[in-house]
Amino acid sequence: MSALTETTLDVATWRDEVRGWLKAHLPADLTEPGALTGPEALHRRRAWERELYDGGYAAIHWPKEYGGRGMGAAHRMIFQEEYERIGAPPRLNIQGLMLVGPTLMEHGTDAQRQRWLDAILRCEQVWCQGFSEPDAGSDLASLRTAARIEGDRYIINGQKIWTSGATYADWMFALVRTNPEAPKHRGISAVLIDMRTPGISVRPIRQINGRGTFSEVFFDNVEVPVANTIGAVDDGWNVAMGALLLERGIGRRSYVKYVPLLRTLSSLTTSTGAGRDGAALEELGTHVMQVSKYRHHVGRTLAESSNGAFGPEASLNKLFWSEMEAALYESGMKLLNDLSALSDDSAVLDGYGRWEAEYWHARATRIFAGSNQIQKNIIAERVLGLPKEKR
Amino acid sequence: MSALTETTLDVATWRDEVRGWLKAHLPADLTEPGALTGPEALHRRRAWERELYDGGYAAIHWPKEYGGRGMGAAHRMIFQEEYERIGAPPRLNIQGLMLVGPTLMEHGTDAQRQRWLDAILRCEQVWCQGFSEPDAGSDLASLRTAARIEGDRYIINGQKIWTSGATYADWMFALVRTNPEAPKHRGISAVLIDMRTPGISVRPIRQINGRGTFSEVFFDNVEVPVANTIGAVDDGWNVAMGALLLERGIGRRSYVKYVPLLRTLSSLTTSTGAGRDGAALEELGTHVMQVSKYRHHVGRTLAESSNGAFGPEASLNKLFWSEMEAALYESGMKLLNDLSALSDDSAVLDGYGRWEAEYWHARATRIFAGSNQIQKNIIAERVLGLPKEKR
Amino acid sequence: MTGSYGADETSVELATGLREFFNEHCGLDRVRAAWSDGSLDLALWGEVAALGFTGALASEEVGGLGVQPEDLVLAIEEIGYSGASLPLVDTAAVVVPIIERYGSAEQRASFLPGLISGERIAASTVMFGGDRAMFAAEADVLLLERDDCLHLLDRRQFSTVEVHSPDPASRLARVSVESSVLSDATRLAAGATDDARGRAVWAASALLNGVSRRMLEMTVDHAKTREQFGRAIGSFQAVKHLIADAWVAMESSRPCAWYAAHACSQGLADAAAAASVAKASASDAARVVGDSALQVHGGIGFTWEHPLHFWMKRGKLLEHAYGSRGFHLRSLGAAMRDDQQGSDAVFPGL
Amino acid sequence: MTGSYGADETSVELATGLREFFNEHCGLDRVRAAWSDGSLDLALWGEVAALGFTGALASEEVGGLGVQPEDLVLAIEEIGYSGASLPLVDTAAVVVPIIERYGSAEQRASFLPGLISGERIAASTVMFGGDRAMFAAEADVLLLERDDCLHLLDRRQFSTVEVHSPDPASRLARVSVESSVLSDATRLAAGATDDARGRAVWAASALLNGVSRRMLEMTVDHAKTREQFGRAIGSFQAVKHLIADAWVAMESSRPCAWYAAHACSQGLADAAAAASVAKASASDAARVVGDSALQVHGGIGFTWEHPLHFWMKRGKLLEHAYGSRGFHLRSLGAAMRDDQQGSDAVFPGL
Repeated sequence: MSALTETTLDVATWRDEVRGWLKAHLPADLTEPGALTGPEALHRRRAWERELYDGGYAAIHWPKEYGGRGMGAAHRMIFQEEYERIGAPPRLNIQGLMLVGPTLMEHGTDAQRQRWLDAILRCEQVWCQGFSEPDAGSDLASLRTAARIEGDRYIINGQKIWTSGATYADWMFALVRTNPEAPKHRGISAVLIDMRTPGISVRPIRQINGRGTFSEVFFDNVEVPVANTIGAVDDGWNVAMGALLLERGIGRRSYVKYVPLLRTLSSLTTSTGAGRDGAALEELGTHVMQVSKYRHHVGRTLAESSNGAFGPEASLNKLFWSEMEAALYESGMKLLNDLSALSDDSAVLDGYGRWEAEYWHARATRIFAGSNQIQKNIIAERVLGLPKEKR
Repeated sequence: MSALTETTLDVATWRDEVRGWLKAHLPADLTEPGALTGPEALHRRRAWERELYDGGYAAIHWPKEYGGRGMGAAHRMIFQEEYERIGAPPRLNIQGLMLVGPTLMEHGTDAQRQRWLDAILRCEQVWCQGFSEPDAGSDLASLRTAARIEGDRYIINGQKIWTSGATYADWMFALVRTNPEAPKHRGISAVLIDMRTPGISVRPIRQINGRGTFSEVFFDNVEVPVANTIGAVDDGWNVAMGALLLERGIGRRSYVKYVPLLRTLSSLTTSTGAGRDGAALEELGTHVMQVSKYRHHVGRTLAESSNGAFGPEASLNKLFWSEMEAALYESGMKLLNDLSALSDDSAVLDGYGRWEAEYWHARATRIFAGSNQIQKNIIAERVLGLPKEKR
Repeated sequence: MTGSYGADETSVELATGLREFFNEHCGLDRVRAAWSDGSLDLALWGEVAALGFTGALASEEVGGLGVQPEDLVLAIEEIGYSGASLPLVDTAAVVVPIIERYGSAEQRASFLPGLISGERIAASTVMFGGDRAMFAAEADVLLLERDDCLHLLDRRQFSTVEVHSPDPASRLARVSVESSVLSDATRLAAGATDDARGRAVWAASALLNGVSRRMLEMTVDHAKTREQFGRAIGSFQAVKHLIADAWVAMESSRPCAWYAAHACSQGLADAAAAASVAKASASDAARVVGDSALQVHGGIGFTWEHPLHFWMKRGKLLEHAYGSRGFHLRSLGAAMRDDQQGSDAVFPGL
Repeated sequence: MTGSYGADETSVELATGLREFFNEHCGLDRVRAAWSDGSLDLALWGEVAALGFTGALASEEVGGLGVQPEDLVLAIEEIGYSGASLPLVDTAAVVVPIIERYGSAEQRASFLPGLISGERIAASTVMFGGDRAMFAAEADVLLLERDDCLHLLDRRQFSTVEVHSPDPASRLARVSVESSVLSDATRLAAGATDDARGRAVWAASALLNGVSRRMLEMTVDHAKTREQFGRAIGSFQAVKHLIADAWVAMESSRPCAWYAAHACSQGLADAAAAASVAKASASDAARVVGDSALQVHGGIGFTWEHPLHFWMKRGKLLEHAYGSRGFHLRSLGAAMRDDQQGSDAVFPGL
């Protein structure tokens, strides 16, 4: 009880501190929608990450010994809420900070930690994640990118897909098949690959919304030191599973991100003249309810977790926000159509196209990071203990 | 094309004929809600069935040689629509007319047909269906009621459940296990059992809505002539499958049945003061849409079927009306609660209880006659050709 | 942060205590008995009151436990979970604290001791819908909402007519009061109405979440044990996903009630919105959980013999009472519509 | 009974002909081309017009095929199914028959021949939403709804500004007309507006159902061939049920459009309600089918390279245009509310 009280007091101060620092340091033009596209975007975003590093905010959840502040889930969430509140740009090195760093801390050697952790923290190396393959989507363990050992090197051949940030990442955290004879979960290794190694080619995928945030990455006899393996050779599945839980878990997005969307829906509702209509208010209210539920679910999860480690319940998190987000954008699409029938205002029409791009993206969230069908299986089997399906 | 035109002309006349006959012959007090409960109900319903028989309307879909009128699906549907329009009571001998009769025509011997068909038509024998067992619900083929052959008799032991009408039925069309060694679908026989045979006991099940329309039926060394088998011994599964398709198919309920419910919802909506509210109108409109969709789905199915035989598409029918009905009653429950908060009118409160009993019944329809999960499997595998699940 | 979300010591302790009590004293037999004879189980009522529950939110000076709403909310879930057919929630969560805060000295003196000790039973029309209240016929004290004011009446001052209840063991009555009865002497102080409405709503939400939790638990148990096609039905993906959806609806609803209790207790700017979120979520969850429960139970769930329907019907009653889903969603929509950048009515502090 | 529900000979013949034509002449390459350069495929337009489609509903005297709406509705589905990006439906199902029925002799003489032959292209604002129309910039003729009247304009009488379309290959424009242009000479006869609205709605419903049918077919094919966990994903029950739900939504929507065309053609009392049923159903189906299509296709369905999005985006455009789901449901709700026992506006003959 006293620990909780302490935390409660502490977090209020922490929120003020973060809010103040962000206000003082975030360049105003970085908060504008679409500010960070185009070639100089990368440069600006790296500079912003460096600013966060200098302020001590690069990775507050990392232990102090690795340059973090050793903060727990509650503090991380507050940071995230304030970061979203002010409209700061998405973290450039999310894979390095959230996935690779913690994985190195848990499974890496001292030499590996020294080689990579600090560079991640300073955003000197931007990372991408190479798990998915064309024939290994929901069934990740069926991945086939082959890493053959020759002396102290892997010779890697194969293909990754849906790699976010591959066009600018310096390094990839990849899962590769090192033992094709072993059962499929047991022949996989976690390997860190320098994206500048000869034989790697990156091809952006044009998405349904016209954007190209994801890529295919091809490996043609790519040589990687075996020393870049995290954990034991052939033990990469265990290394990766911890990483995947991190991906689904609490702390990477807060309800605050959705409040501006609710405000947009609200103003569209009013603009279409439906501000007093029962059906329109119920629809708007449904989204308010969902965002609030997400808020309280996250708050509850944090209150029940002392150390920021989450179990299979994390699946609720991913399932919930992805469905909420898709529904929210769906309503907006309808309202924007209605408004575009009524209005000549070009601001509306500009907003329409941007909303639409986000709408299509939001529908993809039901698939990535483990499809929602997979999440429901996890909930049913690992949270509720229902028997496994026959395979 | 000319056949269709002929039909179109013919059906208009048929509708007039049916409408006129029902109007002239249906006792007014039989159309009142709740008119047919209590002990004398059975007597009144038998008399009404006899009236239908005398008018030539007992089984219009039966071939003329068996006393029917050889009418196709379109004529049956019109009869059904008119029957529901005037609010006539549910057919007492539905199992005999829809299930046992057609099954006897397809699989029975001449002697069997002579023995039972005419009695069914005249409603001298009321039938019930004995398929389900406590451990054989969705998995019907796992039924265990055992029929051991001794000489020319079966000795039957076991239990049936969810038997509608068992308390008054004269005969049961049952599936029993005649070969416990055979694979589960191959050791089942279809047997006709006189409900007055010693060793049969019937226990009504009190349902969630307080009613007792279904029963458990227990068999304790019940002797039944082997001559009462329909089709070959051990071939009952094939005999039953045709019967089950009939159960799900077109012709047993029309959209007309739901129109009075829509009128009730409409009047409740107005009475609660929500007659101009967008959300309330959309909800009412949704039910109007669903009932209309059901109407057109049935109409389309009939237009595409010349002979009244339907394939696995019949699963849509059952899935659709059961979900529609449940949603419709759900809306009414909400409106009745709202109205009961506003009103002192005892008529409202009487209606509340009756609606509620129907509401709970409507939710059961998602389970009986093959749960909606089973129907979706059928649609996916047999209509759309998706691969079977691993078992 | 936003309170402890039910995870602090007092909260867990109260809930655990009540759960153990119900496990021991309110098994299925006792739940069933309330359904069969329809009369109030006064013995059970007395036992729960003796645990201090009815006076939990009253201060220690007047003989209560002096705990906060957010400490009680998990315990209220346990009542819903238990299936006990008692008017505990109105008495403990609404009437007692409202009298202590807004009653005159006279009202406090005359009503509180009997309600806290459990000697007297309270009913409340607040947010229930119309002039109806649960167990009004059995109540000694009535909290009546009339013209946006609250009045506190004793048994001689109101009469009741039983009305239909979707839950036979939660009896409902319509109350009538001669207009001459209502006066300054019966009226509670200003502010009482909004406060009571918020309390009624979060408490009903927590109760309903407890009902859903029990239905879901029964459903999971059934899915693990019932076999069809040679395997437990819970191994079918369709069944798994039905249940997973129900679990998500319920687990995402529970902390909304916990937060609403906290916001009420702390007088936060978003207390009204939080209560609406709690009730709309709880109503949603009850419907989704109830649907999947009936579907997964199959035929057996439609029998009177199986206990599922006790919770199904209580869920149906609570789903529509205390403001339907639609009512609360509209309130939230309107609050969002009226929200100015920086207004705290929906998302404070942003 | 209520017409042939698309099953009669003429209807099937027209649809089969169009389907075969599109199979041969409008493969994925041609669909894709319309998306890439965004310009109207006039060659394809000419070929379809040459089949008689644009004049299908016009009488034989004026050079049409003289078929009935219910004979055309299956063929319109085929256009949606094909993915052809052409303003066929407004021209054939709305503008041509409306001119023939409600135009003056002069209007008929001056507009019909070019539209029927396919030399001229028509756009229509009727029920689309605001003063927007599909392919208005490319159109030679505009059917404009203004103050509950319809006006027929030629290209010199209106101007256009392109506006955002959720479907890049179905270009939208807002039309502007100088008020001096509208006169008795441009106005169509009384009755035209309601008739045109009904036609626009059932035709859009059929088009949208065709779009859904294609998406579902792609989804079923994908589920049969894509393997995960060593088996086709279509063997998973969760995938099966997603697809089964989508199929039910679509198959129960299609005959609603067929009936609406019949009701329109026969002038039945429930024609307006039937059109609303058709469009609300088709919008529902498109949403359900689209959701399941994206989910079952997984990542590949989110690529520009995969053709799914052509139909997804067309579906999204049509879902909201010609009256949204909500608009038509309200109309149905209001019609039911106003329905007197025996009124024929919703369920005639009961």
